[in-house]
Amino acid sequence: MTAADTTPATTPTTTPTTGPAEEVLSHEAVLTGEPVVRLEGLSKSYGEQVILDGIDLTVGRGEFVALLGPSGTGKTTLLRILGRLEDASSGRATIAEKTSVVFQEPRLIQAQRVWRNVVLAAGRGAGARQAAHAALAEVGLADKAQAWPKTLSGGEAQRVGLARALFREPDLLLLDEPFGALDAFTRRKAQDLVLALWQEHQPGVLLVTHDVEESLLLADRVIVLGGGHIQADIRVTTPRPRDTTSPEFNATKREVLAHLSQVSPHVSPDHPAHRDYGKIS
Amino acid sequence: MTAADTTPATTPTTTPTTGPAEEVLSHEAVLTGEPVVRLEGLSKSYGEQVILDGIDLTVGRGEFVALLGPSGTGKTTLLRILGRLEDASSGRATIAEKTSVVFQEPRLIQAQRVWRNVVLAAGRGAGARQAAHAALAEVGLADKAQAWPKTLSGGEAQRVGLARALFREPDLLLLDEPFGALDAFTRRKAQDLVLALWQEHQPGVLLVTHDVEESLLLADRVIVLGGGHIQADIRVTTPRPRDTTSPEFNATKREVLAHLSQVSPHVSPDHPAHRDYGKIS
Amino acid sequence: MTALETLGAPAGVPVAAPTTTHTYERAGVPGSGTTRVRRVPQLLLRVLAPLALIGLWQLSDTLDWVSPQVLPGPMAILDAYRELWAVGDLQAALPISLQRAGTGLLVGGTAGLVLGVVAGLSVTAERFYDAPLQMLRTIPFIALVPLFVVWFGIGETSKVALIIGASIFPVYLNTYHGIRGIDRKLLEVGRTFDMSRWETIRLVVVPLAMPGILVGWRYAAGAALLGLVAAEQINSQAGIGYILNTANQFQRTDIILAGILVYAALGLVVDVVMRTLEHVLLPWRATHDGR
Amino acid sequence: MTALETLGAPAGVPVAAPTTTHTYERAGVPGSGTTRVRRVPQLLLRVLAPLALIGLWQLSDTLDWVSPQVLPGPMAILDAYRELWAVGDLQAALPISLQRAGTGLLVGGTAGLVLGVVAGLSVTAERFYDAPLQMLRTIPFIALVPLFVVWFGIGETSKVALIIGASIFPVYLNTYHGIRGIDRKLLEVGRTFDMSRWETIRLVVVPLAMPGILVGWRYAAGAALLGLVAAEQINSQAGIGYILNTANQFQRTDIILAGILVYAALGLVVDVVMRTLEHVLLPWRATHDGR
Amino acid sequence: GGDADAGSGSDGATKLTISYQDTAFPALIEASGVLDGADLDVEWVNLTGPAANLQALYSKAIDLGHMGDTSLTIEQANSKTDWTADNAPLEIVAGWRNGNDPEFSPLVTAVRTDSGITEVADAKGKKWGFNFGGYNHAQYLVSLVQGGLTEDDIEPTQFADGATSAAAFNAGEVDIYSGGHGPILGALASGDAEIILDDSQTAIPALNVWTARKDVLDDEEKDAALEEFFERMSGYWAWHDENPEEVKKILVEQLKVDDARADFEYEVRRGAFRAFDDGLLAEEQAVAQALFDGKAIPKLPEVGIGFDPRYNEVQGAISSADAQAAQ
Ligand SMILES: Nc1ncnc2c1ncn2[C@@H]1O[C@H](COP(=O)(O)OP(=O)(O)OP(=O)(O)O)[C@@H](O)[C@H]1O
Ligand SMILES: Nc1ncnc2c1ncn2[C@@H]1O[C@H](COP(=O)(O)OP(=O)(O)OP(=O)(O)O)[C@@H](O)[C@H]1O
Ligand SMILES: [Mg+2]
Ligand SMILES: [Mg+2]
Repeated sequence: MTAADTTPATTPTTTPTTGPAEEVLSHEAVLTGEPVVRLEGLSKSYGEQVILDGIDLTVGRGEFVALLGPSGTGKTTLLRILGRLEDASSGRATIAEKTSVVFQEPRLIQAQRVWRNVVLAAGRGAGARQAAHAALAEVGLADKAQAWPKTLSGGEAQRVGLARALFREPDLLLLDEPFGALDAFTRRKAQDLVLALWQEHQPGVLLVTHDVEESLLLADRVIVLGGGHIQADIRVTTPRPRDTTSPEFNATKREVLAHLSQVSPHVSPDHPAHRDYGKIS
Repeated sequence: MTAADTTPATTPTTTPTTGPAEEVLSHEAVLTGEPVVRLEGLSKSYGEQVILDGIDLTVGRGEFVALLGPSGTGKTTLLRILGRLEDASSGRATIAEKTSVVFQEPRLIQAQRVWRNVVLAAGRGAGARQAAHAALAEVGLADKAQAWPKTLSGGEAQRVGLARALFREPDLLLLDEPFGALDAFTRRKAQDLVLALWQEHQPGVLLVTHDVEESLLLADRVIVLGGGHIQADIRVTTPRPRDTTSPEFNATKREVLAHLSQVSPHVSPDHPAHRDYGKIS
Repeated sequence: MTALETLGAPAGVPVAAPTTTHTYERAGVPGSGTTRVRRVPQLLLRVLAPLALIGLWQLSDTLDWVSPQVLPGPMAILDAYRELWAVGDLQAALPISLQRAGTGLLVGGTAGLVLGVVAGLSVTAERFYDAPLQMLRTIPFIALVPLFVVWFGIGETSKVALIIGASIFPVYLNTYHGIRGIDRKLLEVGRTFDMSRWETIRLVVVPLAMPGILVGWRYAAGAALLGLVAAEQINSQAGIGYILNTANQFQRTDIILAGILVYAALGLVVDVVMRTLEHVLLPWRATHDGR
Repeated sequence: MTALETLGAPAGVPVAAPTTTHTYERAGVPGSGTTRVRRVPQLLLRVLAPLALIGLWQLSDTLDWVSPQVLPGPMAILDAYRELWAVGDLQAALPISLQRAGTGLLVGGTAGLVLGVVAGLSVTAERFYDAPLQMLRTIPFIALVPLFVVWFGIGETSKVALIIGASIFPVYLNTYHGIRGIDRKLLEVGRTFDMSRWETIRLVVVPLAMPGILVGWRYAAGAALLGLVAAEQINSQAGIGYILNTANQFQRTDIILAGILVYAALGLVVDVVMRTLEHVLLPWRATHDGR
Repeated sequence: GGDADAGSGSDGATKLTISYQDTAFPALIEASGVLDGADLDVEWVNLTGPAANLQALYSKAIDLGHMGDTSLTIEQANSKTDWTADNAPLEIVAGWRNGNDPEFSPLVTAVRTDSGITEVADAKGKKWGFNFGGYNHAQYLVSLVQGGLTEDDIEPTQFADGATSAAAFNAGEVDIYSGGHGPILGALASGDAEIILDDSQTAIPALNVWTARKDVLDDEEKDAALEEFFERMSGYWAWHDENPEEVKKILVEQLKVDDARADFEYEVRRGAFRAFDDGLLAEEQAVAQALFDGKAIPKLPEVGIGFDPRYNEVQGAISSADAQAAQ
């Protein structure tokens, strides 16, 4: 597979997205359990503007799916629908009840201390505070437990949001750019944490990210969203941990980038971004 | 230079940070004008916690500086002091008056439409609206001019924040992770825009980013902040556009990463993140 | 793996417990079908409570559960309206009273707004007059009618002054707190981009404090109407407060209640006006509607 | 380069105009030196205005600029206090009045809080009783003293009922709007993490609406004190409202002003209490202090 | 305020600003036509309660303020400086009331029939409602004295105004009541209440009075205007007696009273100016004494200082004795 190969449906690892969602389930052995997400013909419009246009998607329990797409393409909207925070305009959605969300912005409750933000739903028990401390330690913020959210740095706030979401054992974990504000090392630590949790409890995971390498390092499946449709649904079968320098890795990376460039509204074939995309992940 | 070479002050491209700031100016020819930032012994504490501890830093007009450092290390704090939004605890700061800031979070005025957010300080003139439209078009958001900020996606909001900052012609441009929520292509476009503006008007630029490649692609100088001190001040002299695959590029990248790993609080030498850092920028 | 143990997950079976799922279905465009079906009971709900109340009220009157001295029935109150209307009092009262209340509200509210904005933005200004205003605020204007006569005479001035006194503080208080409640980060934007003081107020401060400001005006409108009762004790031959005072003096409970219902109707008008204003002035709000 | 041209920058000289810079210097730890120097004039500012006012007032009295009927001087008012104190009225008035106002405020404020929280969170509840409450709110309780006697008798009930009526609405209104002003995104957090209704209210809704709620209580405290004037028209031999009413009847302008000053002092106490509460309850706020 | 200082009206006529506590009397005077063609302009002002009238007088907003005859006694007693004939700032210049027909006495002490009280002495331990200040208060204090009681023997129940006091009595919240007759008409008519003492029995004059500021009286022009005003006003009572239907109609329109109350108000608003003779002043002094003994006022004033009889003659004022005889 080469970078020039940019037509979505013709590559072997790309599942056609127009067929019924069951097909995906039937011929893929990677799924470890019943589906936690099944979308059928799901659409969403804001006024005249159609954001999602007949999305069919099934995510199994234990499946790790990465969602890529240009800015403003509807990734967050899709996640919000999956988190039952938004009504779809039409279509059918079957979604696991117990979900956990890391929102794109931290969304901490300013009026509660950091530790309380982590265990919001855990009631008043004495154990809550200890559990919160432990969860915060996992994201390297043990010393911020008593702080007010307003005093956190951007990356610290993001990690508190992550700790909050991971504290539950959800059936479906929705992550909206959860590592965006983290430096390379903190990010790697957070990724490890998510992977470990996923391997232990096997939730379905939907990870929105702009980092193609990250999606390929973490996910079983990389979905490219664009123009309201799923443009590509690429399976990554290399066993973890993955090597970013391997030829397969870079081939898949180029393929994903090619799909992305196709749906990027501002990119013409001779745009410099297109030419250099290998450098700017 | 190799990745193993991690002691800051011994590498030839690293300027010692303990000497007076004037030295930096005197023996560096890259600076194109008078300094727009000169910090002398600048410290900042929150209560007991010392965030910045005697920072000396001079940024010349036309100089493009990238600021790297682990999450919670004080990058935003430094930028806030440069933007005169925060008082230092002690020290001396000489800062260009006309600054422009892209904040870490978009900080749009929810009560004003997108176009008005871009030209907040431009008065009521009829030209303001047109100018705003043009600036929005540059970041690919021409059609969002009339929208309310609450309806924007994360990346869209970030681009509005960028358009707002670039709309002015500042002497000092402060960018706090301005591309964090953007996909690869949109990000590249935004980077081009900043570069073009910088080349045209020669402001001093201070760019906070977690993306080591990005910092090396854009900046003249990469500063690593950690433990309240400037841990490394690495000059990048390769002419632009830079090639991410060149050996020099990767050597510098490894050097920066080595500095970063040294100041990362959670990284022990045998931590997997350390082992793999080449893959996760 | 420690990462998980501390996150509260019991180590154990790698295959997870059965998943509970929910199916959500939706067809067609929003605004059609379902929405309309729901709107009818909502409207019903809004009028149901008042209607039931009125029914019960008339019943208690007809069945003589309570004496008309204690609570005249709705029919008696209708009669009172007819009487007021026949004499021409009601027609005369409303424009006069509304003008008084309106003038006082406008002057007092504007003063409260300006004072609130200035105190909200400047600690110096706050230090200078917040404490005196907090003291003034508590003063019972209603008890000062005779003093107002001394200070402002018996013309319109004293009436309007009383209403100004009543409506200045709600707007001040809510404006001040609305502005103090604005996230510091957003004011920093104004400073960063060298916005002028005036532009900052116009584009950032006032719009963002608008929800609080509107609550203040809402309250001030009520206070202005309330002030009428005291104000129209001073040399007035007409006005809704005058009607109430006279009815009080001559034990006309039915007229008192009729007057009160006029007040209630005005309250409803204020509510509708403020709701409309909220819609017009706050289209940008990312708030919930309390589902 | 188009990117720049459209960004409003005139294409031209690549070397830029001279840069204006500012130097900021700071030594030592915060809270020392400069801060203390500044605090003195701030305190001065706070007491200057009142003191100057009092001086002018006494002067105008001494020089007979205004007749004591119009405005008795500060010394005359001090005499009035002495008189009230000697008779024992003042000592009797405060505890009684404060108890009445306190009880009414507590009951009314709590009712307003609960109603406000429920209406803020549930459209159904809002539809059911918001409009009736908005109507009730405008009713001039002060004009209803005789009706309150008929409805609630002449004991403490009618007095406290009047004060409840006065203090319920500020809290309701501000709580309701405070809750409606909470960013929808934060309530979504509660839904996402399956927080119970009660936990959501306790941990998210009430804390975030607290700034508004406190403004409501602040206003309600004033309204409760104001209500005293009306309430203590009913069968009372003591109380600060009673003193005002009696002084009014006997043209004792000096006592009226003395009573008013007691109100003002109470207003100041309310202010201090509310400021303290704000500090205690809102340590998390990322707001500005209006520099 | 300077409304009353305007001096002359547009046509050169002297202007008088005169207050009344409701809008009915001005409307009746207008209807009677007694002021038609007068060489003076009257501006009518409506100020409720004696306090507002006194303050309006002091602030020179009005020339004549309407109140009860006891209000100035109380004002004098509360004054910081002792009033003398020279320095008294205010003078009562006209007083009037109806004849002393007990059916239409303006002032009563009444009991709830279910309270078991038939004479004042029975009121021991009962709730007694009254309002502070003015002649209602005097009625209460004198009633107590007549029953041989002191405030310690009963449960005094004080209200800030007559309307609230009456509302409490009408609602059965108090057993015995001293105050205006009109506000409790309903309870009397229904048999829930009955009168045990009227103002003639307590010897309280219960006059309506007009009070003028001293400087108005010293102003020759105003003095002349007042003289004309009162001379013309003396003709009003005859018109009142001759036109019961028109008077009642105006009362209903202005005061929104029902027919029974209008009948009562018609009667109670009849009458004539009363002369400030020794008999009256003695009664007034007795009221002051009762107030003083009841600790309602801090010192005992010489009430005569507050009465200026200069217009009695033009008013055609009659003595109390004559009024009684006329009945
Ligand atoms: N107002 C404050 N009070 C107390 N501590 C604060 C305050 N503001 C920031 N801090 C702390 O100061 C440290 C530095 O914060 P800063 O925002 O500068 O970090 P940063 O380098 O920008 O991190 P990130 O990459 O995560 O954005 C953090 O540990 C933060 O918690
Ligand atoms: N409430 C709304 N009303 C109108 N348009 C909306 C609303 N919410 C979102 N949109 C629009 O829907 C589109 C999709 O938004 P969404 O947040 O899903 O994008 P995204 O894929 O998450 O983008 P990003 O990567 O920038 O976060 C955007 O163009 C946005 O402007
Ligand atoms: Mg998004
Ligand atoms: Mg930061």
